[in-house]
Amino acid sequence: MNEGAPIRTQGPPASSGTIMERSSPGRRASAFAPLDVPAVTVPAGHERALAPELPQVAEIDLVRHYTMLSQQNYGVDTGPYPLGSCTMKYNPKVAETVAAFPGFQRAHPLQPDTTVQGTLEMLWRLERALCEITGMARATMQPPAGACGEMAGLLMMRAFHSDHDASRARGGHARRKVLIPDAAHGTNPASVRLAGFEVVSVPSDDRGLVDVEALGELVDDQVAGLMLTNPNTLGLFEERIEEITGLLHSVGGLVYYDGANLNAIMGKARPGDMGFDIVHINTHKTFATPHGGGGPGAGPVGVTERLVDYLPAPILARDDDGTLRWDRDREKSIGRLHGFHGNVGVLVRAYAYVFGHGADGLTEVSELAVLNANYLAARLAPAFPLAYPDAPPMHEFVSSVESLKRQTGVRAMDVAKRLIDLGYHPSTVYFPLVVDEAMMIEPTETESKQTLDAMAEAFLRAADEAHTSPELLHDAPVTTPVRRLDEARAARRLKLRWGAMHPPD
Amino acid sequence: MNEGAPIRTQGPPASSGTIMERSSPGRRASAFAPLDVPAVTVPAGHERALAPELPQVAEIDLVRHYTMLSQQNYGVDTGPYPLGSCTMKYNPKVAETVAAFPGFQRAHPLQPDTTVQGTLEMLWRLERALCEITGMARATMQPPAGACGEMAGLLMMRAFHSDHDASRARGGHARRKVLIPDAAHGTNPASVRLAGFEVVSVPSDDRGLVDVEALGELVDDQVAGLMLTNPNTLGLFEERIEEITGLLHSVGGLVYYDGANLNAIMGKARPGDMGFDIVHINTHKTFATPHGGGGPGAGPVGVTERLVDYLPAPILARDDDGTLRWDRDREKSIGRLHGFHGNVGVLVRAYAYVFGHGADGLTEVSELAVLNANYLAARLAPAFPLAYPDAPPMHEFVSSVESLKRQTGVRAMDVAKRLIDLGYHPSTVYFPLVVDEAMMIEPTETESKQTLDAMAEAFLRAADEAHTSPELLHDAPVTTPVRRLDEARAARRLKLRWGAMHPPD
Amino acid sequence: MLAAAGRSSIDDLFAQIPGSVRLARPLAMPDGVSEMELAADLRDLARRNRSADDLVCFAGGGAYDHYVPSVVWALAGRSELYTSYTPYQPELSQGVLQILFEYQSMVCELTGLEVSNASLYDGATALVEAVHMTIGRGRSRVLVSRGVDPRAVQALRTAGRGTGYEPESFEGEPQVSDDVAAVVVQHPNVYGVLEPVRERFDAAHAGGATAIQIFDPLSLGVLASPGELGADIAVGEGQGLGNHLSYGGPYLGIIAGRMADVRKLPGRIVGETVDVDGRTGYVLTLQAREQHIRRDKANSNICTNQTLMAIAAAVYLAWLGPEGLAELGGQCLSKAAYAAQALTKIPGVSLLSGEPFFKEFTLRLPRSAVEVIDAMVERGFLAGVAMPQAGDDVLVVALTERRSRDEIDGYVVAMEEVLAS
Amino acid sequence: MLAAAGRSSIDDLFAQIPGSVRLARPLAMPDGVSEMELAADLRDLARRNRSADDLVCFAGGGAYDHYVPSVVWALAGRSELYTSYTPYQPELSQGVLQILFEYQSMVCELTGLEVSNASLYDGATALVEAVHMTIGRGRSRVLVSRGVDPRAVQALRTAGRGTGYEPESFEGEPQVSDDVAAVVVQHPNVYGVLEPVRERFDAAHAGGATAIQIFDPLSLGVLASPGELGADIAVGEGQGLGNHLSYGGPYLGIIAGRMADVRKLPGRIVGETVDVDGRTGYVLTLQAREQHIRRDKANSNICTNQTLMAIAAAVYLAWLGPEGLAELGGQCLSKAAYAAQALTKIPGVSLLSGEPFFKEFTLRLPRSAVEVIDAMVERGFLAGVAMPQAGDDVLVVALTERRSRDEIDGYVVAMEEVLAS
Ligand SMILES: Cc1ncc(COP(=O)(O)O)c(C=O)c1O
Ligand SMILES: Cc1ncc(COP(=O)(O)O)c(C=O)c1O
Repeated sequence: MNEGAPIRTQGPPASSGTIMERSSPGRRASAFAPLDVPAVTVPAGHERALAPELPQVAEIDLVRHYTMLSQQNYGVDTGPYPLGSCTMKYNPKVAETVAAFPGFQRAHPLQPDTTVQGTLEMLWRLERALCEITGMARATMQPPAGACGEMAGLLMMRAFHSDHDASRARGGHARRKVLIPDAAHGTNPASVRLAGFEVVSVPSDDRGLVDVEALGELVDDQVAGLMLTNPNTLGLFEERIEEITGLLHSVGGLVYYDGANLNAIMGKARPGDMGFDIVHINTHKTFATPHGGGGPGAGPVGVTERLVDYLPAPILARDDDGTLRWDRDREKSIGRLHGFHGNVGVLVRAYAYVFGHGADGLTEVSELAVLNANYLAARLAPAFPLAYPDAPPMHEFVSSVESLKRQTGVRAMDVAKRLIDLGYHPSTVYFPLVVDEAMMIEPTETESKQTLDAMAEAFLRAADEAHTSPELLHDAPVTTPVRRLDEARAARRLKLRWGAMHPPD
Repeated sequence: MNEGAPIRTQGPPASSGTIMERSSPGRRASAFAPLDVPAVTVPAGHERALAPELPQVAEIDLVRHYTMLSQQNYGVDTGPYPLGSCTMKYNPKVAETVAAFPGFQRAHPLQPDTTVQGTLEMLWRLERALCEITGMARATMQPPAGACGEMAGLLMMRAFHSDHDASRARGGHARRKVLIPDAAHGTNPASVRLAGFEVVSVPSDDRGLVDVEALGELVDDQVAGLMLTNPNTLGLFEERIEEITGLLHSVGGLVYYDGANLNAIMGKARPGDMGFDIVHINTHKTFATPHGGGGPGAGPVGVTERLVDYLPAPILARDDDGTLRWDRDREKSIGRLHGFHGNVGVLVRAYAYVFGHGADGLTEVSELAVLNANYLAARLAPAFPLAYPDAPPMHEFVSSVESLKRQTGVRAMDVAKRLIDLGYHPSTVYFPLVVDEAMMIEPTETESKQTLDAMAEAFLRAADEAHTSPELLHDAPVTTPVRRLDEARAARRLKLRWGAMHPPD
Repeated sequence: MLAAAGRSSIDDLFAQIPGSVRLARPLAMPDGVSEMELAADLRDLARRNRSADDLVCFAGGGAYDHYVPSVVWALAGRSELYTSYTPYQPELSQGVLQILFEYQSMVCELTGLEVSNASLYDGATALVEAVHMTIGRGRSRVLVSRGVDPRAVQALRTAGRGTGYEPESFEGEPQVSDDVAAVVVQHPNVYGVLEPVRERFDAAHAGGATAIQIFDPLSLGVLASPGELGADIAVGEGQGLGNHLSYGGPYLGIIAGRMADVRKLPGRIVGETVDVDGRTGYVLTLQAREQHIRRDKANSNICTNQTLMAIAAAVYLAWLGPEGLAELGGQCLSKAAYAAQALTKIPGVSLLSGEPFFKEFTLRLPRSAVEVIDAMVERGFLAGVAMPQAGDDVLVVALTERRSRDEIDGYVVAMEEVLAS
Repeated sequence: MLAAAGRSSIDDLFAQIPGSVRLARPLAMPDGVSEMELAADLRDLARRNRSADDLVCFAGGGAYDHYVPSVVWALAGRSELYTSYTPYQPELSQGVLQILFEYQSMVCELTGLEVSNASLYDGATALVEAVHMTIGRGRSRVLVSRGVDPRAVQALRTAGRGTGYEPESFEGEPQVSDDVAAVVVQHPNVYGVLEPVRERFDAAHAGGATAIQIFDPLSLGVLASPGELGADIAVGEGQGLGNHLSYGGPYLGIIAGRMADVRKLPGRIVGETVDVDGRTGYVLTLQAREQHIRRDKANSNICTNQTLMAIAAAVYLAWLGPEGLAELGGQCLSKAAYAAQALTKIPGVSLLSGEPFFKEFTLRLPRSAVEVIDAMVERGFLAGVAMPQAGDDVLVVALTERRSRDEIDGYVVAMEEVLAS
């Protein structure tokens, strides 16, 4: 069985230009009811001088144009998408159905709480479930993605320390450092900096785990906390996690769990039980809310009891009569992170996933996710050895193309592009940055053994071809609407909108 | 601008076998609530012996498989679809929205009339509008497609005659003949025969219109009626339509309007005013209900006052208090044609089209449909002359590839296949049967001038290539997931299901 | 554009329409409205209905509230499929063609028969087409079991007027003389009851007639298939296979039969073949049977069919899988038994239909069924379907896998109230 | 599979998790349910809401009941788009990339500015990102007009704690000293009123600060664009552009600015380029700005964004076209004027906000706004948004193109009743 790289590829030139090229003066798709009140015009001085040049097209033009473009895109619905760290699992269709229920879809964010008890109940139950899964006390649903969740967590760290720290006299700014493993995802250091902390890098040991001894050296009373995924960015479980969190706690620091890899441990182990204080969840990873071509996601953040007061406001409260309401009166809260209540439409989908799977299903998800990764890792090992073979991978693994490159000159990028021609979306490449020629592969639990086998064969074939016909890899892809694109030129000769080209600066 | 033949075409082999090839024992997408009542098993003697071999797949397998297959299909949403006689116009998306309203989508056909007043009101208004558009008195919504509408009409003819005919003594079977133009669509003669009549063919004159003189010869008191489209199957308006219907009426015959070409005359002329007694409408043509890959459609049938009693039962009646109900008590009715009320879900979409466009919009539809056809006919004429150039085409036209074939050996089918490689769905070919190497082209009103121009250029390019590089046409298509298929083999070595191949007989 | 077309005005385009038949006024209907207004209008109309969306549905009679999983229309609703037409150009239509091939395959598996077409209008018209296949060679009588849905019989009667037969109903053993073309049995029958089909079909075959079974596709995970029961032709309503109730349509007419009769089979049939390069592909085949080629010699006039519903059915059946089909059948069976038992405990309520039954059963009530149905609507239930031809007090109740014990218990309580009042 | 992976059991796969942190019990939540049950559960929850689907919506405050045409989600809902992720492999992602390029182009046209990114989380976080672009070079004060949405200011305050600023509010002329990084004006402002933006921005520029405008994209068919008004950066909430209300998200953060600042712009940016064969194609560009490359030196930590909402916005804007945008703006303007006039005729009701306004205006009521809103819900209306920071009796009312005169008249009558009772 071939999964196919199901994007439109040949025949008449795929590109027929932008929607602007379908534009024709006077054509129009939109229509409104005739104005049934006296017409009013814009007060003098406020009029727009130059009308925006939007496309002028009929509905049929829109439909053909965007349908064609959609066919030039590869999604989970077209084939396997083993992007490491991204958990590109199958997105059950029922989630789309329930999110479209008018009661959810047409609720205004500023309606009286009494009129949206259904949504509030959904959010409440979801919060309870997420807290149970992660071992936290309460959670905020506001962050629209993981990175924003990180920000929320770090600002809570900050607020917590300025409240509790013995060194409060020093303005609560004594704890300036946040520790992050060298392999961490880019959002971690970026968030740390934006939250007003300094990044201190924690080295890995040669098994790919946190070097606990080195960590010991780094930990002092200037440390606000540590951010970690577990399994870590290499897909390996930090076995000494209790020591790690203990170390931090011993100096009054907090430990943040980046939930990107939660898919590996549901029902098996909980960040709270490992000693983490703050946890974010990427619903678009673990709970299969569709990635939307880059977003939206949702990044709920759970905290242990001692941090509850600092959660972003408002949070949900249940009155004695069972009515839910937003509790806005939260003195110690870090405040608001989003214009309204977060990506509620995404959270409905997460609810569907969480309660559709339930306790048994979520546990099975993690079991299969880890099984699939281990199986695929074993199948690929002959050609693509694990970068850190000494610790067993969890739900994803990092292989290195380094030795293949030395032998054949073929790089990870070439393997990735050849996989496209063989019908697959490549894995993450060149991340984590600490591994040379890294390929980070996360098959997820929703791929069947058949699919894993077919995918493995494609990887192995590419490795073979690297020896026998490397040009197939260097020239790849050749089956796509466009071939390798000149990224340097894109950055040099910026053309970021139609009509205008900005000269190199 | 290139419209593109937007189907998946290259890269890894498109075909990955049937869904059965994704099947794996024990895999399953379905799940139900646990049985919450005592389990009962099938009574002895009624058990199934051999379980059906359905695919065993997960939801993700379903989604990938059928998504990929959908990408191997060309619809109106992918590009122009100028199939003559089929009116492949754009299907507005709002129709899908409204048809999915739960009040419509989840209504059971045998609910009490009082609980479905919304649907009945919708059907009532639609009936009134269709009667106004066609000049009829009442209409039935039961027929699920045009062919079934024809059957309804012919059975009404039959019932009418056995009621009214002076020759009733002869058992109402005296009127055995139904006249049909030689160019008529195949459903017409098939329906005639199934309704128990004999087909008598009416010749065309050299302008492509009904030979009224010859018709005069054929008309006698054995004639039950005549079936006609107007514009006729060649896309030409029967200018002598009043004479024609008059001739039939003069011998007591009835005249049936096959509504396939109604798109040409809305708001301009009405079958009822031309003397037609019975009219069917193909909502999937004129009123843009999606063709569904071959269906569903809907084929409402309107009749003049004197035929109302014969309409299929039940029909709608409005009580004095405004309540609508099904009137089942219709003695003279020909009876039931469908298990329930017809394709109501399609009729909701037709309602959306009819009332969305309204009186002004429908008239404009016909104006543009005729304009587009005339424009395209003029642009193609140099290479593809009209088969009947002496009468001006209406909303579609028939060109002949005969002369091109004589000059280059290229046939209409070759031109059609080359058009595929150039990015377009071909027109109807080899219909009507009375024209050699016919190409029947119906651009519809929803194609813009830009699109018509691009399409014209593709046709003209194909004609050019017929002279310069005919192999491009003979070998076409080459850009599709499969190339020309062996239809003879398909019919000889019947393989109509997976697993089984039946030897030639 | 007018100039290029050699015309001077829009009016000029219509000049060939004689003035005497030109419409001299605008159409007497409102002018067009925006999408926004249109959607509001239809939303209001939809809200005037009380559907199975807010009433708990125990109505059946050929249309059932089986669950439609989201994946079905997420796929059948792909616009490349639903905005295409009959695959006249197979190279551009492999999607629809292959899915129909898969549909045909699954129908064969379901029915235990050899060949299926690519859809007919609905269950009732499928019966008409099946009967039509059997008429001829001196056989023109059609014997229809009393257990057949009266609406299907009505459709048969309508069509018979054209083709020249009048369906005759039988009860018990059919008398199959040598002018009998077909013996039609519905199983489970219109009362929900399982018929002794094998015996009926033996009688049909003994008399040289064709055995036609009307079947419920959702029963075929647990009940013997038409093929196993000896049917020569099986027809059924495919609505339950992933298609919405939609007040009666668009539904799906299923027909399957023996390979020997394939040339009599109505409608489109898809076959597998190869292209010029030897690649597997699919085409419409045996088109010589059809109206567009055979014209007045064709067996059937069907052209536009219900392809999209067949696509939905294919996705649904693949969603179900063999185990799902069996589980669903078991749930229907068990829930119907539970409901029947509880309802017949209500004083005055008895089973009119005997046992065994599958997912439907028929009650005799102490009151008019129509009144009871109306009163049950007030309580939030679609109580079932009245069957006036069997008596004013007769109610047919249907249970699908979708009904929970709570809903059934609630229904029983409501029925008690209604009958007590 | 276990064997191939060299593992003996599922437990073995988790052996590296120390027993002390292993969860020794099942998760304390219900086991999984079937789709059928899940859908029923969520349907019940959804029905506990009273949404703009059954209440006539006059609520605004950053989220508006503009009409979402069917075509928008028929296209944005194509699964190849919504099941993909950030286009790291451009050859497999030309669909998303080109649509984002079109989105950026249309945002530039709308705002009259030179460059747009490919989306931020929402309007409030877009303001945070915009302000962040301006901090530095000795400038760290942020002056925020009193007309800015308090929720956006709260988001700014939260973020400022990390970055080290505290938004200061101003009324009238801002005092722009040389430590001021940004001057933020919302126009139309949170009361609906049109501000003298040009003067404010002149003051900002005179003091060397960056002028940031919060705009309403739906106003830009009739109102002067941020570019025309002198804004250096424009941010806005794009919900109204084809995105559903969805109780506040997922929405769309729009940001546009000057080409000179492109390297400070947060988030993804798509650029046009060519492939090795010279064909036009699209890629993520200027990635060196972003967190995955610049890590702790990045300007923004955004990774997952709101691409799908940007896709919907692109389709919606192309649906509107320039004429549609202007007509929509005119309708909002006219309907707001009509409603304001009618409402202020009610005794005790006056305009708190002055004129001119666009689609929103602010009333002072003779009673608590919260009570009035509750009472109006009983009558079928979402009456508007309370604004406690301006007074308990303050109500902000929003009118979109979707509200008909009948609805407005009905609202006025209901308001009269509520205030009279
Ligand atoms: C390890 C890790 N942390 C954080 C993030 C950021 O999450 P988001 O993209 O939801 O903002 C990601 C996303 O890819 C990630 O992989
Ligand atoms: C002229 C004509 N008559 C009748 C029909 C049959 O209509 P339907 O396919 O709806 O049964 C068609 C369909 O193509 C047609 O073109």
